Amino acid sequence: MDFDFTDDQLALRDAVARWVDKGFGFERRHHLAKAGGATRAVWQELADLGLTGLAVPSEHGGMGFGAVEAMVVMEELGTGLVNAPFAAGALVAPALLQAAPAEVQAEWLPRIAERSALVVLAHQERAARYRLHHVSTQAQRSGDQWLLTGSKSVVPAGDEADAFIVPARLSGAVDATDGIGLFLVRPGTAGCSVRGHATQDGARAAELLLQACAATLVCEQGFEVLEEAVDIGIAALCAEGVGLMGKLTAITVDYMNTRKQFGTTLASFQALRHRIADVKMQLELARSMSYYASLKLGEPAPARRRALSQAKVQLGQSARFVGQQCIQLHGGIGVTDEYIASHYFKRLTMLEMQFGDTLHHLGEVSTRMQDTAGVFG
Amino acid sequence: MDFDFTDDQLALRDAVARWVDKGFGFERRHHLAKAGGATRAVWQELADLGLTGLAVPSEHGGMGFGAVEAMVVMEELGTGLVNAPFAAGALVAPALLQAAPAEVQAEWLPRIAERSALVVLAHQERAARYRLHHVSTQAQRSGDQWLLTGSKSVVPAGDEADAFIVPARLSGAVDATDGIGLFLVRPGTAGCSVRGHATQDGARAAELLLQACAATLVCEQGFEVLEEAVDIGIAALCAEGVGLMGKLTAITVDYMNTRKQFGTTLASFQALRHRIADVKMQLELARSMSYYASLKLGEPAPARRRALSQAKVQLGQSARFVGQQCIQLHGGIGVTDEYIASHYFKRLTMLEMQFGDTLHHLGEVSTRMQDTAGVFG
Amino acid sequence: MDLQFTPEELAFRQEVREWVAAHLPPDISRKVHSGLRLSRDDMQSWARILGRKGWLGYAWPKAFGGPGWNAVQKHLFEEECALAGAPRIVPFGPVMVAPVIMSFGSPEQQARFLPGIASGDVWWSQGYSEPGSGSDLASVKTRAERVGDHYIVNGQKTWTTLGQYGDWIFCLVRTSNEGKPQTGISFLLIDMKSPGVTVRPIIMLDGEHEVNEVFFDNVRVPADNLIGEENKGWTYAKHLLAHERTNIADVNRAKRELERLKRIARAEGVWDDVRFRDQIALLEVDIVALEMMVLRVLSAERSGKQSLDVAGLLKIRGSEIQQRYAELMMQAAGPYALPFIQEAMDAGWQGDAALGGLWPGAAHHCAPLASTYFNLRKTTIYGGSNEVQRNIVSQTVLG
Amino acid sequence: MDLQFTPEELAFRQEVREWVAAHLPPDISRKVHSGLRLSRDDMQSWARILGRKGWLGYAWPKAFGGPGWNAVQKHLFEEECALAGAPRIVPFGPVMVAPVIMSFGSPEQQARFLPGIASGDVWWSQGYSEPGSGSDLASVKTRAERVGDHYIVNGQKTWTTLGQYGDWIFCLVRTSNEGKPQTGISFLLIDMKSPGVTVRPIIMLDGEHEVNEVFFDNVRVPADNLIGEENKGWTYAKHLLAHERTNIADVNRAKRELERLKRIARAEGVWDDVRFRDQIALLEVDIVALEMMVLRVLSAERSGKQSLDVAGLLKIRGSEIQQRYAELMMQAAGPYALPFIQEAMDAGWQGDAALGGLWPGAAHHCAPLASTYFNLRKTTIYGGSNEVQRNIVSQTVLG
Repeated sequence: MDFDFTDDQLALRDAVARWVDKGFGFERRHHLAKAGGATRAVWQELADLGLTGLAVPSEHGGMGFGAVEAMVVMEELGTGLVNAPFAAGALVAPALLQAAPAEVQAEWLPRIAERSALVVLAHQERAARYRLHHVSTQAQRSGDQWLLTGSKSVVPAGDEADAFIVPARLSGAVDATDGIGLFLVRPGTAGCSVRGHATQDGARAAELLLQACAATLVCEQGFEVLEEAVDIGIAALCAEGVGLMGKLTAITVDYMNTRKQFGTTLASFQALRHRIADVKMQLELARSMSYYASLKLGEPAPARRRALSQAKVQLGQSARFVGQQCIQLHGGIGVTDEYIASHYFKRLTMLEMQFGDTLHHLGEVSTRMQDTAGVFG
Repeated sequence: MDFDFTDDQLALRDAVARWVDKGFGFERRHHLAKAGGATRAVWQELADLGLTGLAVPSEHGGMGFGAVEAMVVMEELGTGLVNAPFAAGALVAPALLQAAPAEVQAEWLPRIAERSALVVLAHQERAARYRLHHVSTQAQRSGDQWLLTGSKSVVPAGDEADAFIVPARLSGAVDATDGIGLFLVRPGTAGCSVRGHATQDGARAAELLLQACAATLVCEQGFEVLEEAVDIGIAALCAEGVGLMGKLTAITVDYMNTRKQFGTTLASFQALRHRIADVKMQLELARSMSYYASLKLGEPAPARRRALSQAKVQLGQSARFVGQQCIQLHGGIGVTDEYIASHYFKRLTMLEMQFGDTLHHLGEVSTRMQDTAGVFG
Repeated sequence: MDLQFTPEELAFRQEVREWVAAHLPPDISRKVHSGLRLSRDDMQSWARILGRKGWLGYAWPKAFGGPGWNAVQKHLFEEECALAGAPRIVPFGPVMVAPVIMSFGSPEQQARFLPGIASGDVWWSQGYSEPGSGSDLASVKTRAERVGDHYIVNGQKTWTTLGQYGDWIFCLVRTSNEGKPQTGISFLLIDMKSPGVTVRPIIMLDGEHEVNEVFFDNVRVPADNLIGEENKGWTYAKHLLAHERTNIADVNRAKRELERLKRIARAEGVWDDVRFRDQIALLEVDIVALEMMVLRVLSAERSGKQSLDVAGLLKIRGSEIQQRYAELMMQAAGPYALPFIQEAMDAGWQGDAALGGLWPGAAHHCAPLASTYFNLRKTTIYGGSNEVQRNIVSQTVLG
Repeated sequence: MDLQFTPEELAFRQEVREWVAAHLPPDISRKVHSGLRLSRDDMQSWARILGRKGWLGYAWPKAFGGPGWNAVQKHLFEEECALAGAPRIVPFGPVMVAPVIMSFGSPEQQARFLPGIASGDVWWSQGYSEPGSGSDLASVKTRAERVGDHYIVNGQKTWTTLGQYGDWIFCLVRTSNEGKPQTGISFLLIDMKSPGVTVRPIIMLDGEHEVNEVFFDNVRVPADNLIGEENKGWTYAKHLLAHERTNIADVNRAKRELERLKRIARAEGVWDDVRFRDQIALLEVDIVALEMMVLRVLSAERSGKQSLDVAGLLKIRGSEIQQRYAELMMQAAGPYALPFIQEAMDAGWQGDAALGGLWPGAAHHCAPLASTYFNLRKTTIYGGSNEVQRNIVSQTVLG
């Protein structure tokens, strides 16, 4: 039981922090967002730092790092409000590709690690809400190839990706956990239409329409892989959220110590002081559960799923409170586009609608509750 | 649309307030509670004021007053923390007896109004929780009489009552709304055992065990009458709660303006000032919904039930917040038996567990929601 | 005590309902019901329609050409407009400056300014807030110096809502530095087309241009435009604030939006999800309780028998409820709240037809939801932040 | 980073677990698991059992006869005791006054007082709070006047937990009125059997006798009983407060009580009610998050690499969680929370056999639930109210 970071982890954190400090200030971030969302350029810079290979096994040219390193990087990317598809491309995609045949891994994993290919999960369907097993996109065998038909929504960085990993149904009812295959689809393939758009948090996403589109099989029984990859995504969101909340809190503290009202600083009003104490509480609870999320990723599925849902519930509660209160503590300036706090708030808000919202995961926690209780329960 | 009280209603309020002021101070109340709960003596005094006949039709010697007068009295009884079974005996019981044959009404209603008979509803069963239709007590015809077998819990003032109104099953499954009869049972009848006990809020209740106990039929299809009587009970709790919260808030405000800490009054700390503002908010919301509850009692069942559940949800939220915060604002003195605030808190807490708690009624509101919204929706 | 409206009140409501149904342009109400962007023309055309009927100044007394309605009638009018999907009346002219002009303006000022307000032809803006003033409105720094028969105005106002459309602006200006901050403030009407007036947009976090900074650089304002006496402006401003009524709670809009939330929940498949539905049920209780509180105030105002000092509570609760329904709508949308396609805020936007047009997933009604959530964070900040309101409420409770 | 305990830590835990299982009297753990009333004998017999093993002073260094455990070991010991249903160690002797005596007492005082504390034979009470002091502990009014080789003590302490059982009491007393309030305070040990000491019960809202007032009327206290220097007592008291550790969060008890809540929910038929169950699920998340925060503190303490100043957060959150599980247990009981039958708080109570005995509805486990809810309202008030804790936390955040 040990929550210290190793020197290597601290060095990793510093490397990301230095890049943010030097190359990713608010002006650039704001400009990227205004221009329609982050571009491949930022992803490329992260690749140049070697970060896109973080989770790629070393035999494929990556660093083969684990969950804690991913957490460290995500937290710093959150601190810097970096709107690049790092979690999608560098954490979730390699986890999915682990299930792929050797030749598919050999084709894609080195490119992710070294040549910055961007592969993203395209799983969201209109009626699915947050249920991973709700898959209506159909996969059909035609001769020696697979053809996919269906549509996927809000695919992260979808119009900048080099490939999509698409869950599609091989058999079973629309919400069966069995019969869900994973496929790799390249944009530009006949029958694959991509419509990109900006997102509320300054990134990009896309609507993906597949009409008998040729696809490469990743694996035929993909649901458990999908679940695990989404859990990795949830842990990444938790860490990013901690970075976002930590920085937003620091910004707010600075503001409270400088802004004057009625002849004195905001920081001298007890009601506001107690509010920031509550903000600190939510931040530290979220940080605790972010550790928990990452450290539980290696456990067997039932314990892992329960823990990740618990962490997402905490993230949802904390992000909501910290985001809303930090904006409120700023007053008018907090709701303007020109001020950085509102952008942290928007990203924090959008964490809620990714990989299952608080109510969804509360349901998961409730369903998976056991007689015992606690971290080791 | 008018929320003014008539002069008669104000006079009624004054009459109760004067009786509380003169005859029901904290010392007496505390003494009664310590001695095992309120006694018939208090009920008798309310009868002497003519109040027990409040809801009894004038042809039976009562005042035939309506819901607003009941609300006025209940609010004052709450203000005075009067632990007499007024709602049970003077409001709920007459509503139930309205469904009785003329001779049963003629026997009991005048005695309630004039000679202070205490008749109470005994409906709570072990496995029922708050579901009124869960009735396992059996009613069987034996010759020309009805015999009841079953047990009822936490019957208000049960060991001081002159009669019980008991829902019992004539037919159907244990949770069917059909087949629930209402019966009048007298303590002392063979097969009727009563075990009294004190309650957390300084009143009394009893466990009622019926073993082939002879009973008088009130009505054979009793569920709708039961529902309406319980709604009357809910409105009474809402009004009592407003009185309790109003007085507890006033006590807390006095304390904050006198008690000094760190060299100044509690009332000078902004964090505590904002807390009392939130207390005031909850009080006024509860008062608004208490009016709503009483004014909706005359509506058809669907609208009435929905409104009363909405009111109970508000009461639950307000009573919890006002009770907990007023105790917290007091500090140590607030959690002692010798100080009056803790007794207001205990009664406010127990409102939650009567006639359905907040989660139960939230479920009712959710089930009964319509497309429209609002007071008139 | 009676929850029912009188037959007269019901007849009044019916009259308003029918008139609104007949006169509210359907394309405008469709935008309002869908949370889409309203243009200046949308707002002003509805104002002019009301103006022609004599209802833009619906709270005005008959002496100034208003309908002379009582508190309940005003509420019913507001409710009918809100439920029908009418745009909120831009309040700066008819609701805010007009009562000040009626109470403290000269007969000449009344004759000059009120008709343009009543007709909806002249667009007014509000010049209270300044950079740095925040909740401390009396800290006015914009100076007005008397030079002959003019004031020379220098300074800056901010958070000027819809100031980009403004013809005139009423301002608190500092005419004296002596005494308490409150005593040296005057109430001045300024033609926004005057030389030296510059309006600069402030873009809000939702990307919309709703508020502005207004700069005054040696702006010459005729002394005739001063309301009442010099240095008494704070009194007039307070009078104005005191006349902000139950509408501060915006409960009628909340009712309309709750109905919309239910429609969205159905469309998104969460209406039958017990967890989500419970959130709606809780909000419904909140809205009924708020409406009852508003009705209690109306009843007290009309009868005059009991006073009910709950304006602060109405502001706090009303704003919290606005934020809550917006949050639930966004959460109902789920992943479809994430896209940010500004054009989709315009009615009739069809998007990229290649993918079937419209919003991702064809969930067109999701387009404005996140933006509205972000936008409404302002409601607990403006109009006296909820923290300031709690100060005020605690003052009435604790002394 | 690693969530797992080391093999050594796991072996340590196993050793503690087996020892506790073998030595904790079952009738005592049954009471703890059922939330029933513990007698003085229950508490002291467990203290003596621990004392014989050398574990009553489980946080003591080896130099004073303690086991010399590190932060993680102490936590594991606390956890095993809590989960097994051991009574909480009455802290005033072994946890509170002993460290002060070790740090600031003379060798003679250490030899005289520590053995009785370590064995559990001498029951200590705490004399900090006074009527009117509330959260302002430095406002000590109880006077100690030096007369020859004695102090004459006059004044009153209050909220003295379990003081009715006390043999000795450690007190903050005022020995000087000069300078700041903090500078004239001394730390004095007083034999409660001294003439002039009177203990009067304070009955709490749940009807229980848990705290007391202690009066000092010309009590003669040998000057030898002064800890350290005169007028330096505030320093020693602060030292004591600084040594209150992660146990302030009481997370191990919360875990035990959450398990009990789940048992109660099952018995009362609400375990499968989605609304009630969601409340338990939320609490479970809260408890896991609190436990993770506690573990972070332990890790930081042990490694010394990162400092983690979250004591205030642990107190706030821990107390809120205690109140919440008590509230949910009471609500699970539903109507069966209403009866108040004090005897039912005693283990083995059978009630009136005529009706099948036991609690109304034979729901015996419901007996203590409302009382526990009422009792635990104290947790956000004592030990530095949560408002004071928020002051402290905001100081670390804002400066």
